[in-house]
Amino acid sequence: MNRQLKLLEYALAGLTRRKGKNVALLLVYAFTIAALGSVLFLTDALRSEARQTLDHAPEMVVQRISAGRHELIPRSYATTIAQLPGVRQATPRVWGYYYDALVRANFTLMGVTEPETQIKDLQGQLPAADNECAVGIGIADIFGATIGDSLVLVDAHGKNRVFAISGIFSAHSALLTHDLILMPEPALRAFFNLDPTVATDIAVSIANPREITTLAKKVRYHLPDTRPISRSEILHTYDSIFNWRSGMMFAVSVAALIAFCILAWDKATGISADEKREIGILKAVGWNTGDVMAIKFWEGLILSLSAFLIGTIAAWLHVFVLGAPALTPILKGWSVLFPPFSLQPVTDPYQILVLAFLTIAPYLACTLIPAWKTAVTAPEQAMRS
Amino acid sequence: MILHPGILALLGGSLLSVLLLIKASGLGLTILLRWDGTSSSEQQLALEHKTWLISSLLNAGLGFQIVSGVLFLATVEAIHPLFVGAMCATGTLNANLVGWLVLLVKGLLFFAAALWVIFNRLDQRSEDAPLLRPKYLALLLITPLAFLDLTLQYSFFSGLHPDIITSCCGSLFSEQGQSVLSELAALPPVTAMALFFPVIAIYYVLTLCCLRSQNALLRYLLFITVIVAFFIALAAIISFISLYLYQMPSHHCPFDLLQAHYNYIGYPLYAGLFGGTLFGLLPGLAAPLQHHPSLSAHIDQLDRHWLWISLIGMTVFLAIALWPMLFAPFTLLRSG
Amino acid sequence: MLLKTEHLSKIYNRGRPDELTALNAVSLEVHTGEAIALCGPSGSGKTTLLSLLACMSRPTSGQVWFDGKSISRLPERFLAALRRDHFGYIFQQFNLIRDLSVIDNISIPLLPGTLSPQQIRKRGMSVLEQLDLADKAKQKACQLSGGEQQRVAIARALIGNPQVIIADEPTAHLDHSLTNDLLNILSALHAGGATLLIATHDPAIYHHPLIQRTITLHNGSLADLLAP
Amino acid sequence: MWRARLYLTATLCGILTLTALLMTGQQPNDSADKQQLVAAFGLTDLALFSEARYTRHPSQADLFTAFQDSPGAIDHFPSGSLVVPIPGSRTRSITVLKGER
Repeated sequence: MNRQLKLLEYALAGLTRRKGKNVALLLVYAFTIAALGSVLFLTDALRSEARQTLDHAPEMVVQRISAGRHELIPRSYATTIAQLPGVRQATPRVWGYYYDALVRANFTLMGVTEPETQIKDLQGQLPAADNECAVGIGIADIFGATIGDSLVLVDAHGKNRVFAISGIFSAHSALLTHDLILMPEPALRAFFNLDPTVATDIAVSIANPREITTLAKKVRYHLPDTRPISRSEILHTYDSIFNWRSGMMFAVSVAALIAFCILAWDKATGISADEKREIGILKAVGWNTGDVMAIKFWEGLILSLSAFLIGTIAAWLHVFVLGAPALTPILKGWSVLFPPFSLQPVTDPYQILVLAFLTIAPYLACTLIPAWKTAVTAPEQAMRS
Repeated sequence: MILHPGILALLGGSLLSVLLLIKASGLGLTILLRWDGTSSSEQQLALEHKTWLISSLLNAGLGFQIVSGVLFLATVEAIHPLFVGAMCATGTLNANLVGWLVLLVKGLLFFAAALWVIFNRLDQRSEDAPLLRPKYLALLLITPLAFLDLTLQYSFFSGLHPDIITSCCGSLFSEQGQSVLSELAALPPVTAMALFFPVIAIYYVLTLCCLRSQNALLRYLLFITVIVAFFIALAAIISFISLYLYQMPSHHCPFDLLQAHYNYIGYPLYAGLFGGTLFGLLPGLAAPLQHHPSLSAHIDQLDRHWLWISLIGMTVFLAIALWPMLFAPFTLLRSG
Repeated sequence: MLLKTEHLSKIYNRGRPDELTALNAVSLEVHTGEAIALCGPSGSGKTTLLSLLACMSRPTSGQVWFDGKSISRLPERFLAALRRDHFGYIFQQFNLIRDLSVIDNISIPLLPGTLSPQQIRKRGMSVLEQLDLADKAKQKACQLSGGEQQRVAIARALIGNPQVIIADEPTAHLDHSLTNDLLNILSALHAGGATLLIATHDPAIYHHPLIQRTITLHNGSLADLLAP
Repeated sequence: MWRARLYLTATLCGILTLTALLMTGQQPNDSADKQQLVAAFGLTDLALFSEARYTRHPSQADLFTAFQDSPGAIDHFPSGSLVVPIPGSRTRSITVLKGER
C-alpha cells in the first residue's frame, strides 16, 4: 500500500516532467472518450425516454396488411375485435403523413375524436371545428406561427385548405409531438379523401396485460389479414433500435479509439535516450524490473483514469446541458424537424462501466508491452551514458 | 447478433486478452524449452526478462477477467428487455444454450488466472524458482480456456436474436420459445438449507483447525470442503438466499441481486463467496509444495494470510446472506 | 570477508563478430572496512568489474560472493534488493534526474522499499544535513553547481546506509578543491565503517592516505598477476 | 507526497462530480404529463426522425421494404447514409397565413 503510494508519487513526478507531451495525450484521449460517452448517454437517454413515455401507449395496435404492405383497415374490424372477450375497447385511428416541399419536412397528421380532453402539455385548445388544428412546437417554430395564426395545407384534391391553429404543444413534449398536426377526425378524412368506412389502424385497449399475446392470436385467427403489434413489442423495438444506433456509432467511434491506442503505443515504445538513462539510474540504485513496470502501470492508469473522468463529465455536459450539438447533425440526417433534446439526464451506471471498460482497457493493454521493453533496461546503462 | 456497446466491449476485450495470452504462452513456451537456471548467458538473461512480461500479462488478464465477469452479467441483464418472457438476466442466458456455458468458463478462468497469479508470486519469492515449469505448463492450459471463452461468448451473442417487430406476422413471434424459462429450477429451500448450513459449519471448523495446526491432511480436507461449499452456496443463493434478499417468495434470479434496485448487494455477496473460496483452496494446493526447501518458509507465512482472508470472505458472504433471514419481516418457513 | 570474486569473466556480445572480453578471470577479495582504489587506463574493465561487484550485472563465468553468499546466479529481483540494501553507487556523471528536486532525487533508492514516505524524508534530510545540502533540498538538480551535484549523488548513495560504497571515477568532472572536499567526505565515511571501492586514474585519490590498497587492471586482467 | 495527495484528491473530486451528475438523472421523473399525452392520443412512437415512415413510426412500419412510401425515403441499412435523398420536385409557396390580429 505504502509502496504503491510512493510509486504513484514518482509516476506523477515523471508525468509532470514531460508535461507538454502528456497533456496533449490526455486531451486527445479525453476527447475520444467524450465522443464515445456522448453517443452512449444520448442513446441511453432516448431509450429510457421511450420506455417511460410509451409505457402508456395502447396495449395493442392492429394494422391491416395487404400484399405485404400496410393498408387501410375497415372500421368493421374494430367491432369484431371489440367483441373478443378481454378487449376493453377498440378504437379506429386515422393518421397519415404530409410532406411539405417548402420546408422539406414530413409532418404527421392525426385525427382526434374527443376534443374535450384536457392535455397538460398543450397550450390553447384541441381543435373542435373542422378548420382548426393543434400543432407541435416544431411546426409552429418552422413557420413562425402562434395560436390564432392559420396553416395552409394542400389536400388530396390539390386544393389549399386553411386551418386555424387552436393550440400548440409545449416544448416539454417535443420528443412526442414535434411534427404532429392534430385535427378533428372528419376534417382529416376530408383532407386525405378517406372513405368513412376505413381507418389507418385500430388501437386496442386490453384490461389484463397477460392476455395480450392470446388476444393477438385471436385477432389473427379471426382477421387473418391483420398484423397485431403489442406495446411490449414497441418497447423492445425501441430498445433494439437504440442499441443498434449506438452500436453503429460506437463501431465508428471505436476506430478513433484504435487510432488513439496506436498513438499511445507509439508514444510508449519510442522512449527517448533521456528516459532510457532515467530507467538505468532507477535500476542501478536498486529498483527491479517489477518496480519500473509498476510506475509505468501507474502512469498509464493516471492518464487513462483522468482522461476518463474528464471525458465522461464533458460528455454528460455536452448531451444533457448543451443538447448534444455535435451529435445531432449525425443523427438528424435530412430531417428538418429535429426535436431539440431536452432529455432527462438518465444514465445507467452500467453505461459508465461499459465506457470505462472500452476506453481504459485497450490503453492499458497497449502500454503493457512497451512498458516492459522500457523496464528491462539494464542497470549498467546508467554507467555507460 | 445484437450491436450493443456492452457486447462490443466484451468481445473486443476478450479478443485483446486472448491476443495477450497467446503472446504470454509463446514466451512461456520459449522459457520451458530454453530455461537453464545455472547459465548466465545473455539468452538466459533475456528469458528472465520475459518472465516479467508474462507475469504482468497474466496480472492484466486476471484483472480483465474480474471486470469482464461483472460486465458480462451486467450486459446480460441490460439486454433482457429485448427478449419476450425474460424477466431478468436468467432469461437472456436461457435464450440460447451457450449462455450458462460462458458463465461457467468465465468462472473457471477467474479461478485459473487468480491461482496462477498467486502461485507465480509465491514462486518469485524464492531464489531458485522451483515452480517454473509447472507454472508455464499451466499457462499453456489457461490460454486455450481464454480462447474458448472468446468463441463461446461470440457464439452466445451472435446467437441472440432480439424479438423485434420484423415482419407482417406481428406479435406472433412472441410465443414462448422452447428454451425460454423465466425462473431457474431451484432446490426446495428446506433441502438447500439442510445442505448449506452443515457444510458452512464444517468449513468454519476446518479453517479454525488449520489456523491452529500445520497438518497437511486438514488442508486437503479444507480444499475439498471449500469446493463443495462453493457449489452448495451457489445453489443456496438460488434456492433460498435470494428469496430472503428480495423479500419475495418466488423470485429465484441470482443476478438481480447485482442491480441498483437491490443496492448492488450481490457484489459484496459474490465477492465474499468467490474470495473466500479462492483463498480457501490455496492452503490445500500449497501443502504438497512444502517439500521445496526454498518455498516452505514462505508457504508457512502465507498459509495463515490465506486462511484469514478466506475466513473474512466467507464471513462477509454469510453475514449478507443471513442478515435478512434474521432481521427482515419476510419468512419463508413457518416455525412450528 | 565482504566481497570475493573467483575467476570472474565478462564477455559482451558473445558469439558475435563484435565480441568483447571486458574481464578475464579476475579473482580478488575485499574485506569489511577496507578502502581500495581500482586503477587502470580507460577500457581496462574497471567499470565492468564494479558493475559485477555492485550486483548490476551477472558474470559470463566465475563467481561473486557477497557476505559469504554466491550472488552470481541470483534472479534479478534479489540482485536489485542487494543493490538497494547494501551498496551505494556514485556514478561518473553524477546521474541525477535533472528535473527532480534534490530531496526527491536522493529518495529514489528507498521508494520501492518498505519505509514510509515520512521516514524516507527524514532520512533524506539527515543525509543532506550531513553533506551540508539541507538548504538546497527543494531545488531542482539541474540548478545546482557541479560540486553540489556531486554531493547530491553521494547523498543518494548514502541514503540506504550501505555497507559498501562504490565510486566510478568520482573526480573526473571536479576541480582540485572539489576533489579534496570529496576525499574528506569519503574519509569520514570510511571512518564510520564503510567499505570503499573507488575506480580512478586520478593520482590525487590513489595517493591519498585514505586508500589502503590499490588494485590495477589491465586489459581485463589483474595487472599485479601479470607483471611482478 | 504532495503530488500523490493532490492527484488522489482531484480524482476523488472527479468521481464525486460524476456520481453527482449521474444521481441527478435518477430524480423522480416529470414524464407524467407526457404519459397522459401518449394515453390520450394513443401515440406509439417518438417524433425523432420525421423523414420517413419507418423512422417516424418504427414500430408501425414494415422494416424490410427497401424504398418506403414517404418522399425521398431511403433504406435503413447503412448504405442509406451514403445516398443522398431525391430532391423534392414538387414546389409550393404559401404555407402560413398570419392571423388577423
